[in-house]
Amino acid sequence: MIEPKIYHELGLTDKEYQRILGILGRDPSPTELAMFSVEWSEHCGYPRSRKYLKLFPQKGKYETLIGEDAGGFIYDDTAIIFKMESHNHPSQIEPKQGAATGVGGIIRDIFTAGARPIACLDSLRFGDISKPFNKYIFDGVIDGIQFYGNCVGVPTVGGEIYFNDAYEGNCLVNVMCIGVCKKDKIARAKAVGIGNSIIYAGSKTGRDGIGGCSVLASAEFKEGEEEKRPTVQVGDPFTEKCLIEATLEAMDTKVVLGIKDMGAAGLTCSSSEMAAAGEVGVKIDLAKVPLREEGMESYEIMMSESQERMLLCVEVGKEDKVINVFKKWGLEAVKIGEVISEKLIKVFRGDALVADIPIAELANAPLYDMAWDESGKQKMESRKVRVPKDFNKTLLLMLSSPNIASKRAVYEQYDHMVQINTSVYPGGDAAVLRMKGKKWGMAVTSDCNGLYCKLDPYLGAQIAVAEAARNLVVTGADPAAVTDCLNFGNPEKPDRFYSFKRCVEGVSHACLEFELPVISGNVSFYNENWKGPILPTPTIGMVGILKDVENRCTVPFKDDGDMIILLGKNNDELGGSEYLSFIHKIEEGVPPMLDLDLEKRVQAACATAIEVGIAKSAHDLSEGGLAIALAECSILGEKGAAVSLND
Amino acid sequence: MKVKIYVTHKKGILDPQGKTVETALLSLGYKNISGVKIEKYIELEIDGKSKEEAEKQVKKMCDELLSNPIIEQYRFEVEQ
Amino acid sequence: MKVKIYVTHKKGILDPQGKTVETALLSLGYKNISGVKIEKYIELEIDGKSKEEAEKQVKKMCDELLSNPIIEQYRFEVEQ
Amino acid sequence: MKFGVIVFPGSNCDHDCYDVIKKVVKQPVSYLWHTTTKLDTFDCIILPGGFSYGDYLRCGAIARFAKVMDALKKFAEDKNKLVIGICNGFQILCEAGLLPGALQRNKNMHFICKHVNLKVENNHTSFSKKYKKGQVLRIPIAHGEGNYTCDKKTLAELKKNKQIVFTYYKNNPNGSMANIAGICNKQRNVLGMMPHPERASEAILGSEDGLLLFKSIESALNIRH
Repeated sequence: MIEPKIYHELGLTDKEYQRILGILGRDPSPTELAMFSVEWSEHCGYPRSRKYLKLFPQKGKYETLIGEDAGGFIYDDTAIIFKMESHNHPSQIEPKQGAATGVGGIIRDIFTAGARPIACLDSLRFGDISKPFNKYIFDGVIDGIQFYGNCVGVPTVGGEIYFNDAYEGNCLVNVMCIGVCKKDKIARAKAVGIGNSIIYAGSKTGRDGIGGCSVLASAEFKEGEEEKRPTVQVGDPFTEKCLIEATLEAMDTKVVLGIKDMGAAGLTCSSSEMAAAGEVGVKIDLAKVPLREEGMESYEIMMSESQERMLLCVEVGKEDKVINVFKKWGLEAVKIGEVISEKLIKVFRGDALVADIPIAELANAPLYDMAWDESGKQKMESRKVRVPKDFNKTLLLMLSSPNIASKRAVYEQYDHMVQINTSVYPGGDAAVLRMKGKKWGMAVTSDCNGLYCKLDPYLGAQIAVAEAARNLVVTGADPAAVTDCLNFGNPEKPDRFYSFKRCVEGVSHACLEFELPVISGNVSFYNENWKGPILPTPTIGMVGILKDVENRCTVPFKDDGDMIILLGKNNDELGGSEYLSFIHKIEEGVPPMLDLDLEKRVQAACATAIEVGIAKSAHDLSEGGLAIALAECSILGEKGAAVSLND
Repeated sequence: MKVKIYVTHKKGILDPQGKTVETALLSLGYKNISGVKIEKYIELEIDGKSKEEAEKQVKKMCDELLSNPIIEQYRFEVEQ
Repeated sequence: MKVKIYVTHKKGILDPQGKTVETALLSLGYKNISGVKIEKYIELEIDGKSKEEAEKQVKKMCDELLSNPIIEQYRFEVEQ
Repeated sequence: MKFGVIVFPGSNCDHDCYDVIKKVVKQPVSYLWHTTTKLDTFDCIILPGGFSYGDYLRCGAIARFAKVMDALKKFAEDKNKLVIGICNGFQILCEAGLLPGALQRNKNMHFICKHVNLKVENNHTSFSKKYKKGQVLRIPIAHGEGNYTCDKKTLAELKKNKQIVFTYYKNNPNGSMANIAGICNKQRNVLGMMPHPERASEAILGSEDGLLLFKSIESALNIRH
């Protein structure tokens, strides 16, 4: 009998443990217990959020692809694959390695689908930057992204950075990656064909991030309770770059039938989920797994989150074709098992059977219908504030707000030009990438205002989708598909789960309205600190298509005498505005009204103006409103602007 | 007083740089080497009071800035 | 045999990292420190033959790969 | 005329250089894996940017021992053959002794990726003959270790032999000695530069000033055949 203390520590509830006993008909071995705990954790099984994720639309204007890991859409003859993932808790423990491994992990999700990674974005949230510890986390995260991203040769072309006290003690590091391949070249994360080989490729296995998956995701950091520090995952971008080239080269041999990267929950998740997707079983021998440390126990090998590792299903007899490619790139590649007919995952350590679990049960995390209540609802009206005495001083002050000020000092540390596709550089609303040999291009962005989502989760989430779409439209792109990273507090607390539920509903309804499918995404719960939950942050990543990339539009004003036109209505509403929060330290009120029908017409008008060539520049109004938007267009264009406010 | 500080990886923490240099040395024909680790070595001068106080200060500087307690450990020598 | 190699900047060669760390320490209030240098410290194991031969081999490895004579110098210790 | 682009584990601008030669300069080009030893059918070899061997130990320290580097040294002895090292390629050429000096960490300790202005100091080389003397070019840099340094004697020689081909114009992004951005060997057939000309060879990327460098190579090689 395993005492509750042990399986509780691994994040399993009593009910879940009873279910395991039912499945196995006996006590689980330590390895089996570990495997259940990671597969059923929020980070892999999504037990508490799966029910709501089904609300997201999966169809849209373009033909969509929903894969096991990343999804995408098809345009012309190309599959555009993208996804967003979070590495919040590891980055709060060790910012540089946390952010670095976040970049490494999301890039693997892309090339594991057979796509060449062509761009990354990162969406970051920190506490007040003037506090030394927050600055330490901020510096570490930026260092990690540039250290890893620059070395792997995938340009970091965009993203956004917000600061709010609610993120102190629990930063958010959401990383998005986009990749492309010919539409018939997409690889699936499936094990197929009885007797085919299971090949382990990439770095050796160590004790990195043991329990990182479930223990981290199921616990939040109380003041001073920092002991929850399993060995931190360390990333090696050089090995990852070799892994990208080796994996794409191995796929050209046509004998790779299925492939999955070892991310959260490492070997457990990759082997069991590949078998589940292929509706087969799998047998692996841990004695064959290349190890970096001595004396590793079987459960440690199965749970290890060492970086830069892939699992492949290869035609039996053709293993050497694949193994030689990895050897050419200086990487480990060894057969560790094979596909079996019984729908079980059998894990051996030499001759000893250390785990024997039905695949369907393991991959089928329990589903919870979490309680929610409206106790966290914010009151509607906000305190009135005086009209500023000196508008000029106020504008300069607003431009100095960390949430508005230029982020050039950050993105100039990222190589945002490698692969020579970047045609609109960071600093605008969205980056634009040309496709070599094609007329069309792509625009990419990520966005979310957490304060709006705190004040009204449903409206705030809709605004996140609308603003991301606007960011693309102002570059001349037509929004095509969405990924997301849903960062919320502890789901077991009803008021936090309410904001998750309402945000998911908001994102779904907005996506339906804009005909945008949600083709992939990620959930990160338990984002809390000693004061309470972070701001509800459903980060939206969006990709759009420019039919002709030469028609791309940018933010800076161009020529003297050009007319400045404001599209849409400028209402008298300051709820949740940067002005209230930065100047008056007030975070109250109703977020700005969003009329989705008007929004669509405004975006259509802007898109047409750009397409027919009337518009020389375009910029969307967000934090700081009209004043800041005008200032940005002028500063970037090194021009002035004369504007009258009486309509 | 001259201070020498050695900041090294904690046991079990991956050292990608050490691994890559080891492979390079092996491929250059140095077959009898192993366990290559690339670490940091910090030298600085401290003036004032006593050796004990200098040692207390160096420890504080290491904990505060010179080493990352999560992935690194340190030792140091203070020479009169 | 355990080998410890110290690869340091040649005299007169700028050490930007050392300068940055020095400024950081001063700003943290450690006013009595100076001459901060951040250098490389390489550890490795050599097996076989004698200490002399090991030393000869280490010297060759340093000249060939582990240090760049234009900007760096090195010293090492071989422990039995 | 044939171009070769060397691929080390960790190179990440190899595809970019290959694409510019093939599609913009429109000349034959092929990748050269770092174990290649036969280079005689090639006329110009490019060592691309990137993080060969992860830039571990020192940038280019390990790549310099790749098998192809011995062949490259012989290749470079023939003054009719051209070698150009871009960013990491420049670091590898210095580590290999094909060019003098070394590239140290940027003065501000950060990786820097942005367009900078370069000045053409010497337009009498196979790499710069299409530029006017003193012409100012807008070409991007992307590096963490571009701070060129060498001893006084070497610097004096570089100046005497007009081996300084490009310098940073007006502001120096990384603290490089004498604002050096690109130098060649005495024989003027090996060039190393930190800025990326392949990232400024098409209007859609914001500048075409880098294309004239590849055009210079093309015209120099044309004359020799």
